[in-house]
Amino acid sequence: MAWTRDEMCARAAQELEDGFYVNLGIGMPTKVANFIPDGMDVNFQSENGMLGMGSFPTDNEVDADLINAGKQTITETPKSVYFDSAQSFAMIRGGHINMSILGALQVAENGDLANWMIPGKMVKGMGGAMDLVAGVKRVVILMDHNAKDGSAKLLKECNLPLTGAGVVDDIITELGLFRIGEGGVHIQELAPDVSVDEVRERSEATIVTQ
Amino acid sequence: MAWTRDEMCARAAQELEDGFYVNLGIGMPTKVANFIPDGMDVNFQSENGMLGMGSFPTDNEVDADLINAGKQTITETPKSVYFDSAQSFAMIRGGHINMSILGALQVAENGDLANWMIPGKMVKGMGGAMDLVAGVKRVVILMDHNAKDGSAKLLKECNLPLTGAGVVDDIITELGLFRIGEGGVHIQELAPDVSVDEVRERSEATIVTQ
Amino acid sequence: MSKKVYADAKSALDGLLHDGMTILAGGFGLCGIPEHMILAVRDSGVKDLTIASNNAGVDDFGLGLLLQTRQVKKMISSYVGENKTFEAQFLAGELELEFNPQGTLAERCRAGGAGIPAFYTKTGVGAIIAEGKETKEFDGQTYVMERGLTGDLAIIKAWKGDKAGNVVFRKTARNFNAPMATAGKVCVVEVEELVEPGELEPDGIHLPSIYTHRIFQGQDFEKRIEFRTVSEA
Amino acid sequence: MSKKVYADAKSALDGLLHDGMTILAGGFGLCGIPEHMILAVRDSGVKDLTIASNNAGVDDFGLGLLLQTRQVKKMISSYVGENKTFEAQFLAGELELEFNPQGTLAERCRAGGAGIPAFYTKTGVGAIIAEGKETKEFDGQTYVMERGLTGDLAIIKAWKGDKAGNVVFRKTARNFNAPMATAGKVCVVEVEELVEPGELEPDGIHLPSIYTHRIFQGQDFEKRIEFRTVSEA
Repeated sequence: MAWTRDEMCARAAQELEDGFYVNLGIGMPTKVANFIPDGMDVNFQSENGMLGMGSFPTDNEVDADLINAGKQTITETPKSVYFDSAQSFAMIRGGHINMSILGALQVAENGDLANWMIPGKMVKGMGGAMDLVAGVKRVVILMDHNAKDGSAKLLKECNLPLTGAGVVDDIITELGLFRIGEGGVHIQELAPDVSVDEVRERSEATIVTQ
Repeated sequence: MAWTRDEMCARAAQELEDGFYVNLGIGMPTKVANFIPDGMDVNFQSENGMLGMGSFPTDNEVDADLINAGKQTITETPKSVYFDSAQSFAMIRGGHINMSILGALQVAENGDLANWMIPGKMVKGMGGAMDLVAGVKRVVILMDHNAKDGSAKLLKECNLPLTGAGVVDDIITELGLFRIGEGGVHIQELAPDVSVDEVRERSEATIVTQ
Repeated sequence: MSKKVYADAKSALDGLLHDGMTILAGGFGLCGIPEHMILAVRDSGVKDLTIASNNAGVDDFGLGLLLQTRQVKKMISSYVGENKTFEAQFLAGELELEFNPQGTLAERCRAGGAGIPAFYTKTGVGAIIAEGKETKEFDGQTYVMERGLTGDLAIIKAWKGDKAGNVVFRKTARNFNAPMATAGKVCVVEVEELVEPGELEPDGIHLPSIYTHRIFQGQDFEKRIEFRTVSEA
Repeated sequence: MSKKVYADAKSALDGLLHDGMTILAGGFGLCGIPEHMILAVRDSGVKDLTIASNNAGVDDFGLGLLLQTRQVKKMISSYVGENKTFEAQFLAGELELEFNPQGTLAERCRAGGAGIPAFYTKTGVGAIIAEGKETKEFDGQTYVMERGLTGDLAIIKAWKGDKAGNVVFRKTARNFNAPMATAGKVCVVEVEELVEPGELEPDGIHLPSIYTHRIFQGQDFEKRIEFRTVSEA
């Protein structure tokens, strides 16, 4: 039985460690924040210029000067600190963020990542994604195992334009947790009742078992 | 009659303009601050991390956390702002400081400046001088016309190691105000009763009259 | 020092605008954008602008207003979603677009303001945005060279400023405003509150007065929210 | 988050010191130096240190103490006057010295902390410090390439810090402390006052907690003044 989206987020949250500084991408990765184990201190960075990001505000707390990188209204916490975009990406580029959890269109078995453009479609831009994958210590991809048309997203080589080359460390899909390593994509953990064969069938990348 | 040191400082102060941001070197240049014309708003930068530097403190005001680049105790003013050394030199290197007034060992007629080391003597270091002469919009040298042994300091070429190449705009000595220009050092103004011949005699550089 | 103080956006920009110029516009999304100066630029009719801004506003607010009037020739941005006018003009070939990774754009401005003509970064190595750019190896890793960016004019939004030009931002409205301010040959700041010199804490100033050439207090900021997300109380 | 909090300099540096390491030490002259950690480094006996610091202290205070005990192999500084011990050891060939222009040293630390392996600057072009370094032309001007600088450890002095690691400096004691903090693989901060998270204004923090690995409140700071210059009241 494949993991639900909540289970995927919860599994991603288990990769966090106490004291970590973490940047969560827009979409499903944002929800990982809801699954932080009790008592674990995780500090969320928002690349538009904040550490110690809080949850969404109540109606009364909404502040136009306080948004996240997805341009959503948020709140501050006792640990919050604000800074400018140059400082924000100094942190990111400089390797000070422990982990980033991001979505993906394609991941290749050598760690290449494509998550910002589809040729022929209108390109919205890479935002901070290229900086995050280049600079953050550990990049975890949280994505559906396959595209909507059923095609593989775990590939031998990406055919979409890259966000970064050799940047991915781990991939979490509904089928399990995978790690980029010697010889291909290593299965670290499978969702209940998911078989290695199913992973292989639904991937193009070389799948390595421990 | 050559200018006194006070007259030299006063003459340098006349080169300032209302609204200027100015960095004054250690020694005689520091005294230029005492000759700012009334009503003129000049903002002094101290490269250790301050704009809006005030005068020396009274005994009661002395604060170990408030010093200038010469490590002397100073005071703040209503316009004061503090910043770190990277920001301070971003200002300097980025051309945001209007003028720097500095001392010199030697100035060449092409604007080369030597003011930081004498081979064979203990070298204390360039501090911020190389950054200032490379980055500040206008570099004014305030110095004795000749060395203590009577040798020329306004030269065809510096023979001491350079602080910067082609960086000097103006030179003020007890003999007058000089500008680096086409063909050599141009006399802009002479102190009372100082002749062009005296300047030529006491300089090695090509002296150009208007 | 009050010579830096102007009455409003129009007077503060007087004499600074010309066709074909490059403008650095602070803000992230609609947060911390110089909304009064964007309107004044629109009303001035200046055209063929190159605008560096992380985003391009929405159709009817922020920089989207200058797209509607076709005053923009080129955008330098990291993300231009949320804007149909942009998409239509871009697909019709009427608008040039230079994508910069967000951190590279911020650093290019910071470098431009700090007298650094170029720097190396890992960001974008192996991606199409690095194509045609010089690369160099340091300690066994490949980096791409990016150029410092400066503009004819920086238009900046802040929370408070004093009449000497010292400026304070508020929360995440700081974003690109600080680095872009340093990279403008001229920088004009609109603030919500203009105060006397000495009223701002000298240890708490985000943008030192040296970067502020002109400043004015804007009236009736709209401060539109792009995505109002709320939780239950 | 209180896992970052230590009792004193000795415990805060426990396990971080080893012979031959590179230490980035904040401060300008004697202003804003990590005086407790300098003593703890001395007492640890660690040797063959490379220390990047704008200055080298005076004979009997600041980094001069580590020179007296001959724990320093090399200094990276912009100005080392005011220190006879330094002069004697240097002239005897017992101490290596790498001069960096002050702004280049600050920018090298800022770059090192920001993941920028190298940048270009006009500073030092034509001077002996540029000899042997790569140069490059941009827009008709020559610039020299300088490398980002990182260290095994940054030792930083601040005014206030909270237990999460957010830090505030005071007046000109900020200086090199902020950029050096970002460039240390590990950064330890000594503060005059340690407060609870939330007590510092989040818009007024100079060094975000992410850069602070360990923090402690120092007791009885001497804060020696190098040149006490006073005017009449």
